[in-house]
Amino acid sequence: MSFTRRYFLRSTAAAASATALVSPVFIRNAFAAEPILVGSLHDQSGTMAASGSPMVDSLKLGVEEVNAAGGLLGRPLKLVHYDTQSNIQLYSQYAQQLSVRDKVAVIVGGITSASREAIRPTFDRFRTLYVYNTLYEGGVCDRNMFITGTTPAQTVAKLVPYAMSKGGKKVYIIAADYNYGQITAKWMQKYVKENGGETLSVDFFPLDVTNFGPTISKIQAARPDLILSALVGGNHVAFYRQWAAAGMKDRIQIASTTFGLFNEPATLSAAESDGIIGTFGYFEELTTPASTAYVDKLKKLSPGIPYISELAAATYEGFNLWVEGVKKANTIERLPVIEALETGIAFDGPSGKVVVDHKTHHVSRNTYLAVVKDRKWIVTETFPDAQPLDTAAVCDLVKNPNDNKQYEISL
Amino acid sequence: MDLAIILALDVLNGTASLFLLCVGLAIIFGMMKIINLAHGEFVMLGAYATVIATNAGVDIWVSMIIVAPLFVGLVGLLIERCLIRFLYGRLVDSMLATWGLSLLLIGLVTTIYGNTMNGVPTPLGGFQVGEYRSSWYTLFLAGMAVSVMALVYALLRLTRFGLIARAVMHNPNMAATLGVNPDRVYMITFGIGAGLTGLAGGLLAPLSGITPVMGAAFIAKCFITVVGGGATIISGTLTASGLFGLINQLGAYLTTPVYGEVILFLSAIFLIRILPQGISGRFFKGMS
Amino acid sequence: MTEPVPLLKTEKLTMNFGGVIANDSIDFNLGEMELRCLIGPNGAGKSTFFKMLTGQITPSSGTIAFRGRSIAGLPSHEIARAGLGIKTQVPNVFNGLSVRENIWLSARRKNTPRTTKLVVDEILERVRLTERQSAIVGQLSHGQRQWVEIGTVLAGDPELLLLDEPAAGMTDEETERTAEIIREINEARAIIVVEHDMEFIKMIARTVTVFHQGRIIMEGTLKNVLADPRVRDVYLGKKVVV
Amino acid sequence: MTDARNAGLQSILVLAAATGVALLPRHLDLFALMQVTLFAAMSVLALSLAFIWGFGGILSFGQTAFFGLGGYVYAIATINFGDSTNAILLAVVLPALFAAALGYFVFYGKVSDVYLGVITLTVTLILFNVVNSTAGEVYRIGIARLGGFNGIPSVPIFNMPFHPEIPLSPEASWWITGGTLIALYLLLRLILVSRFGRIAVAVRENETRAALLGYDTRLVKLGVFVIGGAIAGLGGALYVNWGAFVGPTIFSLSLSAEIIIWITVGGLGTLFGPIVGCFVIQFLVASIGSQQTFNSNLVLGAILVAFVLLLPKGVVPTFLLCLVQLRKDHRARPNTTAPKERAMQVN
Repeated sequence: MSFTRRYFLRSTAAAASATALVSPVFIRNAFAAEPILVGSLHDQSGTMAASGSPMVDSLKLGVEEVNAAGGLLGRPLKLVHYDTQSNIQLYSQYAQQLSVRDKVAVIVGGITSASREAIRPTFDRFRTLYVYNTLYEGGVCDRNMFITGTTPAQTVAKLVPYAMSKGGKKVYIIAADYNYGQITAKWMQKYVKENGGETLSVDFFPLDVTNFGPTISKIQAARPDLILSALVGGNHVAFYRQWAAAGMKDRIQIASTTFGLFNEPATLSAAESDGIIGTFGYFEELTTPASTAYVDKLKKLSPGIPYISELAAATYEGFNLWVEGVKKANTIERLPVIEALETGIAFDGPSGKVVVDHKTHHVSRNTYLAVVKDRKWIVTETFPDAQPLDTAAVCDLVKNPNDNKQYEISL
Repeated sequence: MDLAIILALDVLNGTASLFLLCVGLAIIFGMMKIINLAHGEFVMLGAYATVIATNAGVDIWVSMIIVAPLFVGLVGLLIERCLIRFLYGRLVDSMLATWGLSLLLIGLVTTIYGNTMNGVPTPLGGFQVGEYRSSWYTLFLAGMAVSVMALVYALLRLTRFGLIARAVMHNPNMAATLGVNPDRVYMITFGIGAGLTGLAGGLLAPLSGITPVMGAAFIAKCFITVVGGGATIISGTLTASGLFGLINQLGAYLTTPVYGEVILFLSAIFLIRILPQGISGRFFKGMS
Repeated sequence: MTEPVPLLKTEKLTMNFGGVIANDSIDFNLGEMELRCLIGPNGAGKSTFFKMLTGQITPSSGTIAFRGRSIAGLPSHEIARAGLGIKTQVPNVFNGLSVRENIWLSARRKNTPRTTKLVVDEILERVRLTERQSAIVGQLSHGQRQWVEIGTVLAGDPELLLLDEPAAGMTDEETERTAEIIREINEARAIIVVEHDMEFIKMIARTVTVFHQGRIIMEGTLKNVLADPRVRDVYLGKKVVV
Repeated sequence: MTDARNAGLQSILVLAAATGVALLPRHLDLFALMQVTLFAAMSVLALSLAFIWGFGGILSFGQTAFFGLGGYVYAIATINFGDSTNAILLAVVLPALFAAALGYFVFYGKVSDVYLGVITLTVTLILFNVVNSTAGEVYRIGIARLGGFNGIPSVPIFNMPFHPEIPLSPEASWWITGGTLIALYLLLRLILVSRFGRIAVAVRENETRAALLGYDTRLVKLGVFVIGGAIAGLGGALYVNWGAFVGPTIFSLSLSAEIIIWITVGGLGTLFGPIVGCFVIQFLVASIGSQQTFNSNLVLGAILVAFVLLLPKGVVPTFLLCLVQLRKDHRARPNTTAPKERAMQVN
């Protein structure tokens, strides 16, 4: 980027605590008890708090487990967490703090794509490894980071054919009006077409819309068989309530890539949410031993956690992938760890086997399809080893390791 | 034809919700010149009160119509006594303090109840208009809006308290010399404004996602509506919410909700530009 | 023989506030260098008349000509630039600024920084406030603030001064000094004074115009006006003992 | 006499500040330096509202409109030009033009203050909504994609004027940002003692009187508003230079409210106070996020409420008041002017 190596070295050398970073490895080993710092940037207050808090809890669990097992490379881990307060500026600020002052070995965090894009340049500039664990629209291509959340190719591709088999071929798409919603809507249209269906209309909603009356009328006028929703956040929950209030719920099937990310099934009544179909990389209701063990431990650690969604599970898995990478590289230096992870390191997490994809720095992982019943998800289908095909279509870090941007995947 | 009826119901719904959300702010802002940036959080408190009471076994109608306004009204009284009463005539400080208050309330509710909350389902159910369905609750909201309107009108115009309150707002010193205690009038007025806002929160609870930060979605729109409405509380707020509700809902139906909002904002700007006179100068002067 | 163009001339000047007629077809003439007093009971329309002359409100109908130029409906600042200065009924000064700054602001519009200083010093002398020039106006007595306002208006070098109740709230001594100041100003400029205080009017008045219910009911010398039974009826009979 | 002493004091303070800016990189670690760079960039924004509100009497709820516009214009221009020099210039000019158009619309339409607040707020909301919905390939200006909610990442930072191959080091960024802040402070001081500045203050004090003295108050307010817009735009460019990122939340209501809080905390009617307020609040918000005991909103909210109740005049005026009081007690001589009004003018 725009920051020369010379400047970087000079300014770090000037910094008071610079010795810790530039000192040779053997000195470090002499202070074996000195903890390895793991940075965390998640919103615990403000509009994104409902997403961020379980992610922090899950990360804490991961760190505690590593420490209980004797630490990493003989050193304990220490979590350095900052509450970004749903404020993009604070993301940039804390990103600088973590990489420049705290000099953490890795940073786990970022929730919205905007927050990720705000901090990504900072980590590239100051050479700090970054792990991002939110489901998102796909397309980020950056060798300095690893991404464990699902992308549309991993979920939408599974959701659409199943939902169409339940609902029908005429589809109405509603989505949050920002990048995630817009790109996911495109993927939805693509898969609807591929499965022989027809998209009647695509509507986008700003995140602060709470009144869905006109939309509900508009949907009724269009007479779809199926509604695909990528609505996001607390305000948009209002759609499902107003939809049910109008008495529409049992007439038209709803399927969503986002419903359930923040505990929606439990906050709505059964009458409002029964029958809604969703796909994620993880559901709390999964009954595999790995999943139940993870859920038990996490609920013991933070009893107040309302629901453990893909966000929490992917954070846990992303952190543990890094741990595996460090073990393999036998150092916390950035480049060796990246190279170790690129060998295709795998971790058996609560959602199943998660494998790093060298080409995209995303992961292949299981995705699950579930239907709401009585305010809980019933997992009905498992799709093993779903690949991040969308990002793979535009991003090849094997060929172009210096690539650094978010592609918008043209469909 | 059926579609026209449904659209009319949408507009009615939009207008009624907007009016209910704004009337409390209109009273506090219009009568006391306090810009209450914690207005959205009063709505949130009303919704929480309703949800918690209902989940505890209280009848949902009682929770919405009695518990929510009563609770938020009492909170309003408390806040008035502890904070707002030091801020009359200090418009800017009132903004700073109520902004702080809004953060405080969000933080408090998050600390106690966490980031998400189990909601209550919408009572009543739907009905058929030709091929379309709409909810009875829409009509109930409209009915509540009309009742609140009548109540506030009667309170301000027909009761002794209303007369005294209007007198105090116009000239507190004069009223004081006539033996009225302006302090008490301010307190009660603020309590009523808060209570009505709580009622709006209670009534919207079955239609909304319940989170500690839900109030943020309302504050800007309410503020624009109230100021756009001008000095007279009932008719101003009613006209403005009617107009903006119509524009927003039709805009959203004909284009997209994004442009529905943009069109709403643009029309608010032009409304204010065309009708620039009103309450303004009097209380924005001399504050600097 | 042609009439000389009057300094100020209004014809059929009318102000209608949503049905309430505050000024009804006012025909008013003022010559160069004249000093005119307007009297009339509260609500007679004197202040409304001033507000129309200075552009604070736009007349419903009728014309205002200042030196033959139509100024009705122009914005206040353009009328001020044309040469009309007003001291309003309620003291209308920059309360947060010092006496000197108040006058400076007015003087600086037409003058270079150097001459501004001279003008300000001269005006301060004239309104007898040189001693208090650094004081914040908001902290002065009511009477002193009236003088600040007169000084401020004067510093703008107007052709015509409108003074709305310049002696209101003043002590007897202050009132006399104000009358003195007004007579001095009148040596070079035309002035219209609205006042209730008959003692004050006697000190300065030559011609008096009487307003009543939005109309001019008579005009003449103070003596004639005071002798007129209509004037006694509407206004003077109540409280002023002549 | 006091004026002369004040001028002397002011020059010493500014000189000290300039020296501080120059020497700071020697004494701070890299992160702290970047942190103060951010605070200084935000202070430029604070200064813009401090000027138009504190001295022009114009309360804009939407100063972030110009700030955000400046940020976006800088980002788009520098991506297209490949050189930041002209981009910075554009980031000042375009927001100023936008302020001129908006100002003409409101001031010449006789829109008065509370309505002005609502109009500026609404304009900001519109900008947020519009920019937010520009995700997708079609929304691009030149080669710069607007990016919708995700914003524009990896915006090139400032470079040596007309030498795009030499980007500024963090130290140089700090010198530019801190230096700009001091320069703008001086510029505004000069404006305030100029004829225009005095008239602006007069219009704030009493608009009717200013008009009756022959000043076109609409034009004066427009001028003040445009100066404020230009400064806010420059602040936006400095902000983007700090974070190498710009997104639509730059237009958010919460940032607009935060500026008002900086000014109220620092002291309205001063230029120095809002800078202090900005530094204090920004530092506070950042520190709050580092603790885990209490919810961040809870802490910040409690502090703001306590502030209003305990220090209603703002930090700087209260401090000056105490100084004046102390001096009074020391010398025991009568002070002819009220401390508050003097303080308003000194700063």
